[in-house]
Order: sequence, then structure tokens, then C-alpha cells
Amino acid sequence: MNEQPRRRDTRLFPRPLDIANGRVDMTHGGGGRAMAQLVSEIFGQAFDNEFLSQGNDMAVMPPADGRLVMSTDGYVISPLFFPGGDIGSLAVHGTINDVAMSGATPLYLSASFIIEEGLPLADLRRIVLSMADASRAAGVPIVTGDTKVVERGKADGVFISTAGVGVLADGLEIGGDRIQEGDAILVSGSIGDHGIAILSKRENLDFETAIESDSAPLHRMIRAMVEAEPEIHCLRDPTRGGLAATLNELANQSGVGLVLEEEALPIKPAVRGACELLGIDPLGVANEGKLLAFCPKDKAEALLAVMQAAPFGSDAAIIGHVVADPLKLVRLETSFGSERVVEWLNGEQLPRIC
Amino acid sequence: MNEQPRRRDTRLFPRPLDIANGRVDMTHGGGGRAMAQLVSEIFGQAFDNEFLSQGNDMAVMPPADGRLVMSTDGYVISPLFFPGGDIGSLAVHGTINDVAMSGATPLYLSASFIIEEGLPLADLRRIVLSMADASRAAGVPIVTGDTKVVERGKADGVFISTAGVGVLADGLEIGGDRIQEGDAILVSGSIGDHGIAILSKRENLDFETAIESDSAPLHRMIRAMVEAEPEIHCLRDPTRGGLAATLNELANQSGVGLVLEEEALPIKPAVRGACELLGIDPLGVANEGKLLAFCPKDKAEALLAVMQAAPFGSDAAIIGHVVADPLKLVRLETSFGSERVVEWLNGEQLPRIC
Amino acid sequence: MKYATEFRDGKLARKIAAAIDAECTPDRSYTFMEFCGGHTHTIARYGLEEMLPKSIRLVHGPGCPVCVLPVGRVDSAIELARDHGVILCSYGDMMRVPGSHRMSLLRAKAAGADIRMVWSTLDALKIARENPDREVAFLAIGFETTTPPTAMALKIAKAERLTNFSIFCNHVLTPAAMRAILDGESLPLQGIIGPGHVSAVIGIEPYQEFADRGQAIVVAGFEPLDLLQAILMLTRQVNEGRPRVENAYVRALPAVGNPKAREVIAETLQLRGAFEWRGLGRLPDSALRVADDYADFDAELKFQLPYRAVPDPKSCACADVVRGLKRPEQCPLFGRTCTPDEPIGSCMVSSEGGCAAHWLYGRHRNKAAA
Amino acid sequence: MKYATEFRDGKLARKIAAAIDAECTPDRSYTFMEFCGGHTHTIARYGLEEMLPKSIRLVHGPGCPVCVLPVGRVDSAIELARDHGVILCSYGDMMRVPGSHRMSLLRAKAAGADIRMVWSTLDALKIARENPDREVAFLAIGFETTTPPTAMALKIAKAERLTNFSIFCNHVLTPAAMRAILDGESLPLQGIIGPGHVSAVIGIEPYQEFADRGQAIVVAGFEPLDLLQAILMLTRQVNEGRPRVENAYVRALPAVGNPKAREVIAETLQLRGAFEWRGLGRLPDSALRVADDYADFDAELKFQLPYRAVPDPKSCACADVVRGLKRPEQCPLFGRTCTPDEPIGSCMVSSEGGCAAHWLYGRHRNKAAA
Amino acid sequence: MCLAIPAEVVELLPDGMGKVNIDGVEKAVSLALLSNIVVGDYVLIHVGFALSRISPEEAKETLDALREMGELAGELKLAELAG
Amino acid sequence: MCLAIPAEVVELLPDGMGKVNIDGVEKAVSLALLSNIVVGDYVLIHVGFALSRISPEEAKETLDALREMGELAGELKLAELAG
Ligand code: SF4
Ligand code: SF4
Ligand SMILES: [Mg+2]
Ligand SMILES: [Mg+2]
Ligand SMILES: [Mg+2]
Ligand SMILES: [Mg+2]
Ligand SMILES: [Mg+2]
Ligand SMILES: [Mg+2]
Ligand SMILES: [Mg+2]
Ligand SMILES: [Mg+2]
Ligand SMILES: [Mg+2]
Ligand SMILES: [Mg+2]
Repeated sequence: MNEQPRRRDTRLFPRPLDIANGRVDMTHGGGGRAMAQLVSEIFGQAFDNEFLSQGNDMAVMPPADGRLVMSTDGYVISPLFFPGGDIGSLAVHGTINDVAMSGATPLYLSASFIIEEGLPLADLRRIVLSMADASRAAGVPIVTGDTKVVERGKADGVFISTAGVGVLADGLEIGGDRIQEGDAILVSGSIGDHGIAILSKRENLDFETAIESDSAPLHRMIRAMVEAEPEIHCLRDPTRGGLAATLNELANQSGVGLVLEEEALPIKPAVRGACELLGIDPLGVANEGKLLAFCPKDKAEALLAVMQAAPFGSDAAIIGHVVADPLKLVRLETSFGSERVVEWLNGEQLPRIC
Repeated sequence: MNEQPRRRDTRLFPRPLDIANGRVDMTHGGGGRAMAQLVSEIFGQAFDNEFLSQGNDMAVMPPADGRLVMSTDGYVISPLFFPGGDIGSLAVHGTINDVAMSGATPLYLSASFIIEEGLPLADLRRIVLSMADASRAAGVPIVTGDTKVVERGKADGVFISTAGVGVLADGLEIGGDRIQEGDAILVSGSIGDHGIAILSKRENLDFETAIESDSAPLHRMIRAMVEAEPEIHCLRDPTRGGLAATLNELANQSGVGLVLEEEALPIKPAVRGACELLGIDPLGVANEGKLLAFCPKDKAEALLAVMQAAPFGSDAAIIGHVVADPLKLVRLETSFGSERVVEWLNGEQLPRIC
Repeated sequence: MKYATEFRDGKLARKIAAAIDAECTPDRSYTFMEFCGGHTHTIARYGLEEMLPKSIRLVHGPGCPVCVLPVGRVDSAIELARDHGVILCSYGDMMRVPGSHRMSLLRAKAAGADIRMVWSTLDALKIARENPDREVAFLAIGFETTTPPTAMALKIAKAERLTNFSIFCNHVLTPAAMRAILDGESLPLQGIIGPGHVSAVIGIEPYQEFADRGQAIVVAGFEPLDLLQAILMLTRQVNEGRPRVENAYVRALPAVGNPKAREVIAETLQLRGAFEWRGLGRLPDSALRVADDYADFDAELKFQLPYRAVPDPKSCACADVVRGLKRPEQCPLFGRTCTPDEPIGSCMVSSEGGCAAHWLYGRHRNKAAA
Repeated sequence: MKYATEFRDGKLARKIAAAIDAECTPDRSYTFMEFCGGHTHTIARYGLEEMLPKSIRLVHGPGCPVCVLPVGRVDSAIELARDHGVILCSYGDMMRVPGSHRMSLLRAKAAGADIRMVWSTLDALKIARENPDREVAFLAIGFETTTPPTAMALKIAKAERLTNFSIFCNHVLTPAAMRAILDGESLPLQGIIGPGHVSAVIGIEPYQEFADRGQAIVVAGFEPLDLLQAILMLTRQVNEGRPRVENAYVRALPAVGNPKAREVIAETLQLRGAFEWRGLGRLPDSALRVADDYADFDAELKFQLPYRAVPDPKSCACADVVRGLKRPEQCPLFGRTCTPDEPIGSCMVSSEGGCAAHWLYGRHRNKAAA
Repeated sequence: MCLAIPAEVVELLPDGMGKVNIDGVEKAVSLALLSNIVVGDYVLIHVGFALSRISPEEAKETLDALREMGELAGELKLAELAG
Repeated sequence: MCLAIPAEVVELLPDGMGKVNIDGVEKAVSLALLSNIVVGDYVLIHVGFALSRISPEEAKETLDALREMGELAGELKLAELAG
């Protein structure tokens, strides 16, 4: 997609795209009329907004008041459609969340599509409509985009890279290096749902569960949080590598130790069950609609109440606290009464036999 | 790459990456320590700048004065390294150019990497260093990024999606829908170089030529142009699909006819020769360091002089003019003395036998 | 490009056109068929028709290999690629040609078939060598010019014992098509522009039979001056009332053609009993198949590809366009549902096809006129 | 999770630990080997050692299939995947195990080998069915527990005549390893915790020989209460001076094990003459290979994989760790160059390996102490 | 070694397979190594195969015994502390 | 049909191949269908094979003839206009 989000011009495009039976082929990426039609009839119609409609390779938006915030993520998920979402909504939520984790208000998204030849047009449209819905529901428009098509066997259906721009109000200083000894650690809801929903659909692994991906935009929760409590030290979404990777990263970034209480961790029984089946640790499983928050211990209860009242935050919990630790370890106080290190292993957890 | 552009912490990463012999494997995308090391030792060290060093999933930059401009492109080029550039420098130049084509000053870039398992670490580093050089030479830092790794056979070495943010001064209104009858058409240099340089390295097509990709950042030329002539109506870079696709797109967007003079088109003899060999039209071949400009005819000579004095503009030329045409055709007045339509075909031009 | 650019001199072309004009007898009309799609392309691209006097009329012939291949053969190629697990190697020209149900090689590839575009049969052989575990088939199309490279590939494959390589042979013969045109609906032809690159292989002698039937024949090269020269020579032949075979492409074309190339063809390929052409129907002795000695390399035998005749798409006038009976813009689909992006007929695919050439190079003239 | 969660009751565990304490005779020390890596994992994860009285000392045994596989066998697996064009199916556990030159299956995959992680031999069979043109080999590792699924795969492959499927068999036998430990450097062992899931196949009878040699043996499940129960029972046996084989895992473990599983093993696999173990050297009758009747499915024969002994990495103490002679933190590489991200020895790979378990669950205790 | 977990058999499938449930997660596994398994049984699952049947009675007996022992131990400890 | 272009042979390669040059672009093609090609010859290239040798003399003669004819025609035209 780049440039032409117009209604079908029957002189330019004599026949509509055959969405029911058609597939993306190499001409759809060639920069010619076939591509213009794909862009117009799939992307333009779905995303339709005043900025994209400028029809240029870039979008011009009004001046923004405040510090600029920018983030990007690539989405390469397989399967493309999964319980609770699809690659399209995920690509919108993920980048909105990354921008918002600074405390900023996300304003605009860009989307770069890399499509494998052969993708059914119907799948592409379903993904794009889902992105459009997600973007509209979040109030963050997709203002510019790009489409590339690569040959079969050189991608995996479709990859989407989104970038997001936001604006950050004065007075907010939120970051992974600002966590302090004595902070409380909060999580906005149950963990591991996204990763388990995805694994359940993986070939050669497929199991049945009612667990759905938690993919969700968290910027409204964050707005409520920073308004209620500007002294939040850090926000981060525990995506790839789950809590284990994210917390270790943060412990290193801020030079502190983190202590979690297993009893306090919201984990759904089926997520636990699937983890036992696969021999993996729920703390290492990805989330896509959760955030970790760090704030002074005495503000934690108030912040928790704000989170629980916000969209996607009803199961929020205080799950631990920050300590001084030259080793910068993340520890878990188990329900059993013991303590263990939460390691920061390769997040691509795989079924183990032992 | 997301978060941690630090020097190697020997406690975190006991051994440095084996760049000479190593390859990207699935653990480098898993969100764990292996990924953090890849990000730190390859991306962080190369891109090093104050914004990326914040080490968060997003970057916070100072407020920007003026309208915001945003653009994105995905880069999927094969081969990754080609005469005159590589996918890394291309990904920097391309998005800088798309932002600049609005008349804006590009400020920041984001970069999303999708890497195929097995990519030699040495290749990745070479690409990243080239991006870093390109970004530094252009004065547009890469402030945030992301890395994903997919299995062998699910990508093609590496794909890079960059997004760019810029700021647009008041008074400039440049766009594909603003071209007017009577405008002159200018191009900033010889056409088809990039596409021919790439084709010359394609498997089963390989031929030898001294032609190199023209990949280059054009924002400084554009700044000089808009300062000298704020009445420029449109700027666009004729990338995929070449002049043929870009001019047809613009003719449709502005509802005008465009007339080119073959004699005036700067095309290198070897580009012509390669096109004859392959049976393709140089007008349909991609460029990565050229722009088309449209301005009132009486300003054209002055603008041309500015372009010719600017970096990458020495071969700039006036190549045609804009006419009223309800059919919105692009026509070429041939050197032979005839006139033909320049079609807007699928840009993926391929060798023909007839 | 030496030996090409000099023959694209527009000023000189106008002078030759004037000479042709001077040559034309008033009140007489000269109808010539440019047999070859390459000539169609040159005429359209350089706007030669507009340069010529009104009394000279050029009609397109069937010399576009993509255009004359019937739908059934396209279907077989798609079947070969899709249902037999082969790597199908094809010249780029065939990729968009529509078969039945708007399927094409391009779309079959998108749907999972392993189709590779090649520039030469040598590249197809290379793919076969590099994929010893896969069957590799080459989709051979074209007139006599394109046949020697196919024949060479067969020779090489046999010499190297490349057991995973085969040819789906669709090579057709120029004289057979010319004969069919002259035997068919009476077009008031006075002369034929012969395809220079075909004669580079077969020489000019095979056209004597048409001269004997009263047609002026001039074999021409592919630059605009070549064509104008040929038209001038044809005009003179007509004026003189002495139809014969002449060579207007002497720089590249010895009268005997290329005997070495004909030898390779004779060794590896042989005449088919009959072959269906789009527009011309089944013509006897009009095409080649893989020779019996090379039967192991014949994809039609190896993969048992039966030929099934399939009617042209509804309303498609390709059959008339390739015979010169209709001009592209007389087809009801032209520019409406049939465009080079989404071709319905084969004449809209290759830029040698009458319809594509007219779309690309002549459309603005019609529209301006309309 | 029913039948698991109940046995993770920390309060009850402390009470059992108190009961063990009460059972211990003052001034006497009790050294028990937890043979099984699964037990090592549970002990480390739940911090059981800290809960137990000082007089009880637990030492790791060799019961981690990944840890005892010698480098030469890892090299053969890599060779199979890389040099023979096969699809190598492996449990996830093996992916990071270092072979020679710091190569691993994970890195071989990155370098182009086709390696697929599977959860079950049934998945490997499925891959073989879906890829009839490719050779599919399954890298079988594990003790007796993991053997029946391999044996079943052989039976199914033979019944389905899956000629493209084979097994690279590295199954090893628990009693042989125990015998080697007791025959080796004298560890002052008073008792052994037997692996419950092995006995689910072989029953508890095979351990009688060790009781006869004076070792207390209690076969245990894998939850913390299971282990504490076993330790309590061992302590009592020692106190009573009456070593015998007891079953502390009666809910899942009939004393006879699983005769049906043993039948399938007996049909499809047979004893090797000798097999090299990391740390224990070549042990007679200590491992299984594919039975002669199933020789067509034996990857070692099919791909001629000769076994080459390769020394452990320099300074690596794995050989001592698997025999209980060294604790992980006594290895000079532990936590320096050898970590779970970049393991040098095999004990750092699986979370059952003594080193990985200590890294994951016990490290903070050392460091805090240091 | 040999990660194995208890799961409830919820459905018998053709070819010696059965569907088992672990806290809401269902997965098809092979029951071919066991005899006479019925829906409702708990089995121990290892790499896709059920290896043994779990006895609810034995499980209960073990737990009861452990709890009893725990209480005794608790008393013992208290006694020690007091002493 | 049959796109073919003139190219200069710049190097003879093994196996009947030759390197040709088109305005600075070099490509290996088969010369196996021709005899006695030497470096400096121009040949007509079609799908990777040289099909015929171009005669510089004939090319020059043709062009000369065309130019002559063109001048005559020019004069003719002028005569017509004048007449
Ligand atoms: S316009 Fe299309 S359908 Fe009609 S004759 Fe031409 S190619 Fe055939
Ligand atoms: S630390 Fe590493 S090398 Fe040392 S014994 Fe453990 S696994 Fe082996
Ligand atoms: Mg990001
Ligand atoms: Mg993110
Ligand atoms: Mg773009
Ligand atoms: Mg794929
Ligand atoms: Mg994030
Ligand atoms: Mg763009
Ligand atoms: Mg662009
Ligand atoms: Mg990221
Ligand atoms: Mg690839
Ligand atoms: Mg652009």
C-alpha cells in the first residue's frame, strides 16, 4: 500500500479484484496498475482516513504539542489467525502499546506489508479489515503504508511492520532505567494467554483450549494511570519472552533486583495446564495485552484500583516488589515457600521431554 | 533490536558474538539473553545515538516545530548486497526520500528487521553498519527498532521496514494531486540505474555492467529546492515501476496528461543496452536516488540550476511538460519523431523473447 | 547500439516515407501484411502507419507465438506446472497468458506451482542440473527463430544424460501459417513483410511458393528504417507487377539462413501431423514436436499431456486479429475488460500482440480521434 | 492439576521435613543419590535441600538423558541432519546440546539442516508420511520411560511400510548406570532415590541387586512431597539397617511396571554390546539399538553413522557432575563461560542437568552466601 | 528425566488414541501402551503416550498418610521447641 | 516475434560460448549455432544464442542506399511542393 486509497475507478481498473478466489501474485507488488488496484480496493477502502487519502508516499499531519515518541515492531506470527485475534489487530495493538509505555498518547501508525505470493486475497482483506477495526477502536489512524510482494517460500503468508508516533506530555518520565528499590510491581492481568493461544494452533503441537490471545490496546489504561499517578517509574509490556525476559531486562536496565510472589501472579488454570503439558514456564510465555507497572509502594494500591477500573485491567494485581541486588536477579517466592531465580532464557520455549 | 544499545556486559554476555563464523539462529529472536546480545553488539553499537540509548521499546524525542510527516517502506531486495549499495543503506535512503518528497525535513527513522534464520552474522553486521553510515551521513538517526527471526524458508535473508518522521514548514503544499497544466517536469538525474544494477546480479540473468544503484538521500537537494522555489507543485521518487508507474500514478492523481521528450531523458548507454538485452523499457526500471519535480514552466530553469548544484543532482534535466488530457495519459515524444503512450504496467519487468 | 540505432533515424525515415509516397500510384491501394509481431510492435511503437501515405494499408499477421497458441495448450502448460510437481521453466512472455477460467502461469505460481522465468534454454538446463531430484520441464514456444535454442537444449540434455529434463514443445512454422492466411478468407493482400529473424534460420527460399501465388514478399529487419525499406520494395514490386522474394535485411541475413541451426533442429525435432493454431485452426505440418530419438525428453509423453481443444473466451476477437481480419479496436472487449494488466485474449499479452501493441502505442491516437 | 498440585503443599512439606529431621540419628550422616534429573530439578526448584536437616546430603546422579549422551553421539546426530539431507526430528531438549566445535542442532538448523522439533514420535511419523520423497529420521534419546514411544514408532512404521523413516537410537538403561556408579569411585552412598517414571515401565524389581549390595532404594514420584516421602523412607531404612526396594509412588506405579510397554520394546529394540556414556565410559549392556528385525529402520545402518569417541570440552566437569563427584559450582566454567544460553557442557542444557538446575534455581543462594 | 504429567481421559478415539484433559487443555495421546482405560481414568502422559494409570485410592492413601505424618511431626517439633 | 539484438563478440569462452558486449553490458551467450566467429564480430543474439553474423559491409551499403534514396525523396518532395 502506498498511495491511492480511492474508490474503484472503473476506467483504471476495469474489473474488481476477485477477492473470493484470487491470490496475491507477483504483479501485485510490481508498482503498476495491479498494485494500485490492490492498494485501493483492499487497503484504501479499509483504512480510509484523511491522512492516508492524501494519496502520497507520506502523510502530512497537524503539528503535535509535546515531545515526540516513536516505536516500531515487526509482526511475523504463525498462524495468521488465532483465537482472540490475528496478525492485523496484533500489529496495531503492539505498536500502540509500545508508544504508550512511555506515557505518551499514540497519534498515528504506519504499516509496511511484506506479502508472500499466493496469499489468498480473502485472507489479506480479513487481516486488513481487522487492522482497520483495531485502529479505529483505538482512535489511532494508519496514515501511511507500503506493500511488497515476495516469491513463494520467501516469506510466511504476510509480515507486518508497524511504526507509531505519539506525543508525550510534560512532567512524565517513565522508562526502564527508572525503577527504584521499594517500588511495587503490578501486572494488568493474567499472564501467558497470548503465547498459549498461539502454541495451541501450531502444527505438530495442536491442542485444544478455550484460551484466547489477550491482544489489546492499553493506551487508554495508561492514560488513566499517568493521570492518576504521574510518579509511575516504568511501564513495559511483557511480550516476547514473557515476564521472565521483560523483568530481567528491566532489572538490568535499572540495576535492581525484582522479587515476585507466585501466589499473586494471575495465571489461568488452562495456561498452567498447557505449560505443564509442554514442559514450559508460564513466566516465559508471551503476552500482547498486558503491562507491567512500577511505582512507589505507597501508591500501588491506588494505581491498582485505576488499572482494575480501566479497559483490559480487571484482573490487575500487585505481584512483587523491587529490592537492592548487585546481581540484578529476578526471584520468585514460590507458593511452595521456596525461592528461585527467574531466568532470562531464550524465549522461544519449546516442548521438552525432560 | 529493541532496547539495549549498550557495550557488552561480560557478566550478562560471557562471550562476544562470533561474528566471523556465526549465523542468526532462532534464539536470536526469542526475547531472551541471546537476542539482547545480538541487539547490543550489532545494532546498539552501530546505531548508537541518544534516543536509541534510552533503551526502551520506544524513543522519546524533543517537540517538533511544524506539521508532522510520516512515511514507511519495506525493503525486500535480493541480492542483499549490490553494486552501489545494500539493503541497509537503501532502507535509510528510501524512507528519508519519501518523507522529504512532501518538502519536509526528515528527523527520525525507525527500523524493523525480519531476519531469516541462518543469515551470517557478518552479513547482518555489514548491513547494519551500512545503515548506520547512511543514517549518519544523512543526519537522520535511527531512534528505535525491532528484530524478529523467522525459520529458514520463511524469509529471504533479511527484510527491513523503516518508518520516518519529519517536520514540514509552513507554506509548503507539495503533493501528487497539485500538478497543473503548464508545469514543467524535471528529473534529478539518469534513470534506471538501480533496477539494472539489481537485475545484473539476479541469478539466471547475471550480466556484467559498470552500472551501480543510484541509492541516495535526496532531502538536502529538496531543502535547497523548496527554499529556492516554494511553488513546487509535486515531488516524487520514481522507485518501483520506474518513471512509467510514477508518472501514470501522478497523472491520475492530478487529472492531467504528461508529455515526455525522449531526447531529454537522461539514460546511460549501458542501461539502454541492458534493457535491449532483456526486452524491457528503461522507463519501467526502478530508481532509488532520483526525484521527479513539477513546477510552473517559468520557474523550471531556475529550479533546474538548484538541482544541478545540489548533491546527487548534477545530471538533472527538464524532461517534459504537463498538458490537459481527460484520458490522463503519459505520452512520450520519441527521438524518432513519433509519439507513444507510456503504459503503467506491472513494474516487475521480466526478460521477454518477443 | 550499433547496427540498431542507425536504423532508427526519424528524419531519414520521413524521407523514405516520402519516397514511398512518391512511388505510390495514385488511386491504387497497397495492402501488406506484416506477418511478424515484432514488426507489429515496431510499426506501432514508431508510429510508422501515420507516416505512410493513405494508400498503404498494413494488416497484422499471426506472427506472435504467444497469440497463436490455443487455450488448450496454455491449459496443458498450467497442468504441467500445477499437477505434475515439475519445475516449469518459461520465457517471461508466457506468464500472463490466460488459459481457461482466467488461470495463467503467473496465477498458478501464486497458487503454489513452481514456475521459473528463464531468459534462455541454457538457464533451464542449469536449473535441471541443480535440482537432480526434481523434474524440470521447459515450455518451448516460438517460431523458427526460437527453435534452435530448444533444439540445442535437447542435444545438450541428451549428451549430459539429464534424465530429469524435458521439453513441452510448441514450436510452430512460419510458412504453414502464411499458407493458411492466403488459403483463408480473402484478404486483398498484395504483399507480405517477412520476418527477418525467422529467415536468419530458414533463409528466404521457403517463401518462393507465395511469390508464385502472386504475393510480393520482402523479408525485413526490425528497426523502423528496415520496415520502411521493405514497404518501399513491396510497393515497387506491386507497381512492377513482378512479385518475388526479396531480402531487405542483408546485413544480418544470408539468403541461405543458418544451415547449422537447421541441422540441430532436424536432429532433435520433427514435424507434427497437425497442430491447432488460435485463429487458424488445425494446420497440417505446421508445428514441431520432440523427435522420436529424443522421446525421453518429451514432456508430452513423460507427463502424458493430452491436447484438449478449448474455445476462445466469449466475444474475444483474437482469432480474427491474428488473421488480420479485425483491427484490435474492433474487438468489443478491447480496453474495456481486456487490458494488458488483465488480458482476456492472448493478443493483449505480448507487446507483439496486435491488441497490446495498439494499446501501448496507438491508443491515444484513436481516443484523440474519437 | 489433580494428582500433582496436592503433592506441592509447602506447609505439609515443612512438616515432613521436620519428621525427617526427627528421624535422623544425631552425628550420623545420610548421603542419598537422586539418580534422576527430574528429581534434581524438583529438589532445586522447590529448594528441598534447604528444608532438610544438615545430616542429609543429596548428590546428583546420571539420570539426565541429555547429560549422559557423549559428544560423539551429538556429532553423529548433527552429521545425520547436515550431511545426509534427512529431516531430523528431535525433542526440543537436544537442540542446544553442544557437539564438537560448539556446533549444535540449533546451529546446524541455522546453517541449513532440516531439523524439526517434535513433541512425540507420533509427530515424527506424521512428518514421514507427509514427506514421502524425503528421508525422515528420529533422534531417539532417553531412559526406559521414553523408550516405549520409540518402540511404538518402529512398530507403526513397519506396519505402514514407511520406508523413508528411521530411528537414530540412543536409549539407555537405568540399572546399568546405577551399577556403574556403585562400581566406580567410592561415593559414601547409603541410598538411592529411584526414578518413578522409569519404574512405570520396568517396575521396581530390577533394583533388588542394589539393595542386595547394601543400598537403600526408594522409587519416587516427582512432586516435592513425593521426594520428601522417599527421603523419609530412605532415612528409616538406613536407621533400621535393612536396605530394600520400596515404592513411594504407588499412585502411578504398579510394582510390575508396564509389561505391555516392555513387550513392544522387546520386539523392536535389542541390547547393544556396549555404549559410551558421558562420565561413565563404555558400559556393557547399557543401551538399546534397533532390533535386527527392524534393521531397515535403523538410521545408524541406513546412513552408516560410525561412532567416534570425542573428548569432553576442556575443563568441563560434566563427567564428574553426572557421577555426583562434583557439584556444579565446583566446575571452573560454571556461570563463567558455561551458561544455559551458551552451554559448554551438556549438564547446562536441560533443566534436569545438575548445572542448569543449579543455575536456574540455586544460584542466588550461592551468590548470596559468597 | 522424563517429564510426565497426570491427565484425565475424556474421550476414547480410534486407533488406540484418546483425548485427555489437563485443567481445560485437551490433547490427543496414544493409549496403546495401556489396557482397559475408560473415560474418567487419570493416566500419566509422557511424550504423547499414556504410560500408566493413576490410582485415585492409592493417591488418597498416600496423601492421608503424609498428612498424618505431618501432624505428628508438627507435634514433635512443638514438643522440641517447648523442650 | 523473436526479439534479437546485435552485439559485439569480445571474448571467446570454452564450450562454444562467447562473451558479447552491448553498449557496455557484457553477457555470456552460446556461439554454437555459428561457425568461425572471431572477437570483434557482431552477432544477432536471441534468447542466449547467436543466430547470425552481422555484415558491416552490408549494413553500410544498406544505410548508404537509404540515405541516397532519402535525399532523392527530399528533392522530389521539394520539387512537388514547388510544382
Ligand atoms: S482485445 Fe483482448 S479479447 Fe479482444 S481480440 Fe484483443 S486480445 Fe483478444
Ligand atoms: S558448568 Fe558446564 S562445563 Fe561445567 S560441568 Fe556444568 S555443564 Fe559441564
Ligand atoms: Mg518497538
Ligand atoms: Mg513491542
Ligand atoms: Mg512505498
Ligand atoms: Mg512459506
Ligand atoms: Mg514492548
Ligand atoms: Mg512510503
Ligand atoms: Mg518509497
Ligand atoms: Mg520490539
Ligand atoms: Mg530463502
Ligand atoms: Mg516514493
